[in-house]
Amino acid sequence: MEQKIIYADNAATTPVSPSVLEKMLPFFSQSYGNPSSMYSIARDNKEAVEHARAQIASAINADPNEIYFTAGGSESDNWAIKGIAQTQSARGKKHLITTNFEHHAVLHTMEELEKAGFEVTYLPVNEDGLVTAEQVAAALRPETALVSIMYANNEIGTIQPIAEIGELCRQKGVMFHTDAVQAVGAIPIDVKAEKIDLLSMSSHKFNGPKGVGALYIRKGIRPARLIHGGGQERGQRAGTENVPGIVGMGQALENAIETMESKTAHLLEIRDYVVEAIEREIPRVRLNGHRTQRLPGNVNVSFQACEGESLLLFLDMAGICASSGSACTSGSLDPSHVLLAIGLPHELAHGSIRLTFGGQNTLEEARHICEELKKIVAEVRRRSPLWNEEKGA
Amino acid sequence: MEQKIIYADNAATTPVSPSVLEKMLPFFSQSYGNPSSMYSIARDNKEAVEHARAQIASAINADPNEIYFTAGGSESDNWAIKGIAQTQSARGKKHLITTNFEHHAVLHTMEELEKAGFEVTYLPVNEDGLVTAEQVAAALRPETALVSIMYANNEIGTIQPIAEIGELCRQKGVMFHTDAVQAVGAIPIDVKAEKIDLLSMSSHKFNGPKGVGALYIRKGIRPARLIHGGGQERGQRAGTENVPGIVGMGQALENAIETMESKTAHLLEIRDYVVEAIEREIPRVRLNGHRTQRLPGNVNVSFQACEGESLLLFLDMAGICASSGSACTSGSLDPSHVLLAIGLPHELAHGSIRLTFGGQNTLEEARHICEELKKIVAEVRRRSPLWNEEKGA
Amino acid sequence: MSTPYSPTVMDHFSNPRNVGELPDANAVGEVGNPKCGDIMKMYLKIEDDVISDVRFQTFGCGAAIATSSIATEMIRGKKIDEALQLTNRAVVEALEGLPPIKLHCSVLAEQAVKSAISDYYRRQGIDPVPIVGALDDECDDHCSCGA
Amino acid sequence: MSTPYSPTVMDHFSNPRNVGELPDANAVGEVGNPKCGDIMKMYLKIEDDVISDVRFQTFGCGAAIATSSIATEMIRGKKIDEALQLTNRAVVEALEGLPPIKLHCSVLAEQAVKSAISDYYRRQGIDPVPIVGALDDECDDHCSCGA
Ligand SMILES: Cc1ncc(COP(=O)(O)O)c(C=O)c1O
Ligand SMILES: Cc1ncc(COP(=O)(O)O)c(C=O)c1O
Repeated sequence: MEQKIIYADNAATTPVSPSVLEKMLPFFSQSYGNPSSMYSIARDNKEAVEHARAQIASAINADPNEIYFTAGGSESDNWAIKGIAQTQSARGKKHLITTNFEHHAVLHTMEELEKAGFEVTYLPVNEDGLVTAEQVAAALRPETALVSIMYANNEIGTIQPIAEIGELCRQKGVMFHTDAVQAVGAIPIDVKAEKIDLLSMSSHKFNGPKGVGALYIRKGIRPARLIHGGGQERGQRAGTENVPGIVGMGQALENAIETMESKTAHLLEIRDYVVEAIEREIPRVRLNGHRTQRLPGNVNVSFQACEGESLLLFLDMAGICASSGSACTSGSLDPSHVLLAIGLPHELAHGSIRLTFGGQNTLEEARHICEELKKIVAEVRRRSPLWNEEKGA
Repeated sequence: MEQKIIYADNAATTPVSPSVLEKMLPFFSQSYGNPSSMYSIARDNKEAVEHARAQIASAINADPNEIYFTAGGSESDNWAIKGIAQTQSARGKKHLITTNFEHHAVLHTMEELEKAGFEVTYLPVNEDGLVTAEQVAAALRPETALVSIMYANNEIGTIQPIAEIGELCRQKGVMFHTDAVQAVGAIPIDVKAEKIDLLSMSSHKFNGPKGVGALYIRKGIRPARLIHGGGQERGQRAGTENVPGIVGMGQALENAIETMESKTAHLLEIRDYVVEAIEREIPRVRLNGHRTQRLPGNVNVSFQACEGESLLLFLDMAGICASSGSACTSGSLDPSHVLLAIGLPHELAHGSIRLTFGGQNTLEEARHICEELKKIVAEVRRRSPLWNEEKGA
Repeated sequence: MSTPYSPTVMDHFSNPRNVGELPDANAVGEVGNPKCGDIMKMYLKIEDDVISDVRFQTFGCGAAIATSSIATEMIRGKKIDEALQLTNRAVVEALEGLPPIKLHCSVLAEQAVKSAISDYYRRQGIDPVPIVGALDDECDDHCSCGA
Repeated sequence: MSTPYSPTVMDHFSNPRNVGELPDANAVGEVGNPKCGDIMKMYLKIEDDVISDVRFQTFGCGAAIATSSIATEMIRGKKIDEALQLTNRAVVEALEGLPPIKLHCSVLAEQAVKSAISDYYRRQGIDPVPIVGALDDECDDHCSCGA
């Protein structure tokens, strides 16, 4: 296929930028020493890891010794939630608060804790995909161990009022974790100002390598360990350090912070163009998630009477990479729990498309996507028994 | 420093071979799609991951769907042990058997489970660093949930009678896990013949990249998950797949298996030369671990009246990378628990050096190390108040 | 989930045969439901016990479209009793395989044909159950493409 | 653990000053124990209340060697009461810093000097405690270099 590929699935993963890969390369076959070792060649690696820690800390206004490297967003979420649950339950606190549209790394962890005897409040989000600090306040109990609310949603991109929730939790003396996997590197974050206690991130979402992430843990907080063993990460997370991965993550995040302003402007232009074009050119569509309080690169639309996998297959044939909330692509029995959480009927949840743009995308590509999408939706609807009824109605 | 470096710490970590890195490279910035995605460009990644899974399975005579990727040996150990402990304790089985000289990824996990109400039997190893199947048999109880015994020790390289222990456990219907992080890629392993139920490995120990490992889980066994979330790894280990890491691990292990025979011969030549030279040239030394039932590349010696960090610093100045069981280099309050477990007095445990060779080492390098070591030990002893007494005695 | 569809599946997905409504159909069946993400509607024109024309409309994934399409090809021009012999296995074979988690789409195609033929008998006041068998309207067991 | 020793530490480790025994020492002190992995033995020759000669032997890590070495330099030629002013902090400063987990080695050096001077008084039948202070023979608290 000599067709040009348009990658519009940056919320799923992103390419490693060449400048990041370049920084990583020496650490595979040349500077390969175990950072925990004595000799000089390992010392360089130790320094490289500490440099990356500082880069990441400075990106969210944390101190370097508040950053712990992990294998990705899922591990960070699991560690934060299970770790705090374990230490707090020793004090009799066995209640957790989250939302009903978190990533599965949070939701399935919560479900696991329910089996272990914790009680979990799943706050409903409104039809725009937002929760409020008031909802959190109303759910708090004396025995609440942790509030875990995602910074920005991975499907519909809505950004939660994190600073307000952080303020509330700090006032009430309750731990506050946020899954910021989609937000870090995309929008400004300040863990101090926003009073965040724990924050998860994942390198491959901001043009860093896959398989590496980090957990920010505010000084003085000590969740129980998830991975026991060697003394790495100041004894809190065992395992020989993934030096090239860590170096890549640090550099990628530094790059993301440096270019955030111009990239945001670029993404907003693309996003607003796409939303406007789809709503103008294609009948019976619905934008999912809040219209403005969302990540700059995120578009999520449902097309009545269309099924998502069919749309994706046609997009793929046209060289366009996107994703869908259809059950066919979720690997589960149901369509996206996020789209159901904002009140979409099953049919519309099955018929959603997520386009997530990155720095490498152009307005030209966005135009091409919209043109293709118009034809594709028409073809899928031509085949759909639901579109008959739709027309008849 | 324009000095040539001799790297003799291959048990700590190994360089990524250039051929392995070459296989990984396309998956950073070109073939970067999330393997769980719909579109064609992600499909290549999915296939690359499955190819690596098959490479790893074939290396230990497992089926590909018995291999689960993780972030390394520590995660694999934690998952295997906590996961089986959790599922078995639901059936009232709360007793675990291990040895007193496992890697900390196993030992500290066991200690954590003790806090959670499990009872753990730590089998003592003999002065050669070996346990027997009879010891395991004597420790088994009706409520034994898991036996976890390492395949080869990371400090002294001794190889346990895994097939006998596997046979015993299978007969008695008890789960058997082995931490094979040091053995995989170094000596032949056959999980079917040796009746292993779970086996941990780590890519960076056999010239693959850091931050990726695997857990072999025999078909039909289902340890509780350690990392909950997305449906990756057939729902058993969440997190976006570290595609380049996984590809590198698969290729590295395939290479290791292909070259194992010739590499073993090479390493045995080096090892036997080094042991012989040290014992001949340096007085009052002790070889730690069984003389022959040990990994081909492992030498571990204690030098009376010497402290290990001093030895390492001098070796480093001579461009030689090694490690030691001294507390100064273990990051803990005590010297190597492995050396204490085989009955070494503290002083000798502090005065140990581990030299672990890899395919890239030459006999010439081994000769150079022995010459340097002779001078270094003499200098360190000259400074030591214990050497006086030693001489006097 | 990657989509390792066979070329035949992709051919039927890209160029589905017999798509659309059939205004003079005398047998119409519909199976699946929007909750599951799969709805197949099958329109037959039956003359002298022979399926002389056929159309389908499907809301669903690539496999659902392809199984519907090939099923229409496999029953067109066939006698009713021949069409009733159509099994989901035959559909899968004709498509040169389906990913395991998509197998239920082939079941849906078989059911859509049977549902349409049942409708044909029902319109004539004949109880279809002894001829066609009972149809599982619900797709609880294999709801959606997910595994 | 990497070893970010300062150049001064590495200098004293590589070329330690005053290593060895001192046959005509009239004050010998030893602190630490083999269990901890650090033993410092300090030999002084004291004449007219002045430390005219000094040697050390140390079983221990790089920091232990370096702190012993520099301590001997810092007390050589000094009066006893000046030598008793030697603090572990001064040792660390003279070495241009030590990694935090190695700070106890400087304490050990200070203690080794005091232990030798105590021995000097003891040999003369003088109770050293009022002059030198009580010495902590055990290193339980800061045993070994590890943190
Ligand atoms: C025997 C053994 N088990 C487990 C581990 C842990 O592996 P990793 O550091 O890759 O997590 C190691 C190496 O550090 C090891 O040698
Ligand atoms: C919001 C959110 N949380 C957690 C994760 C999990 O991150 P990873 O796949 O790197 O483990 C993801 C992405 O997959 C995500 O979008």
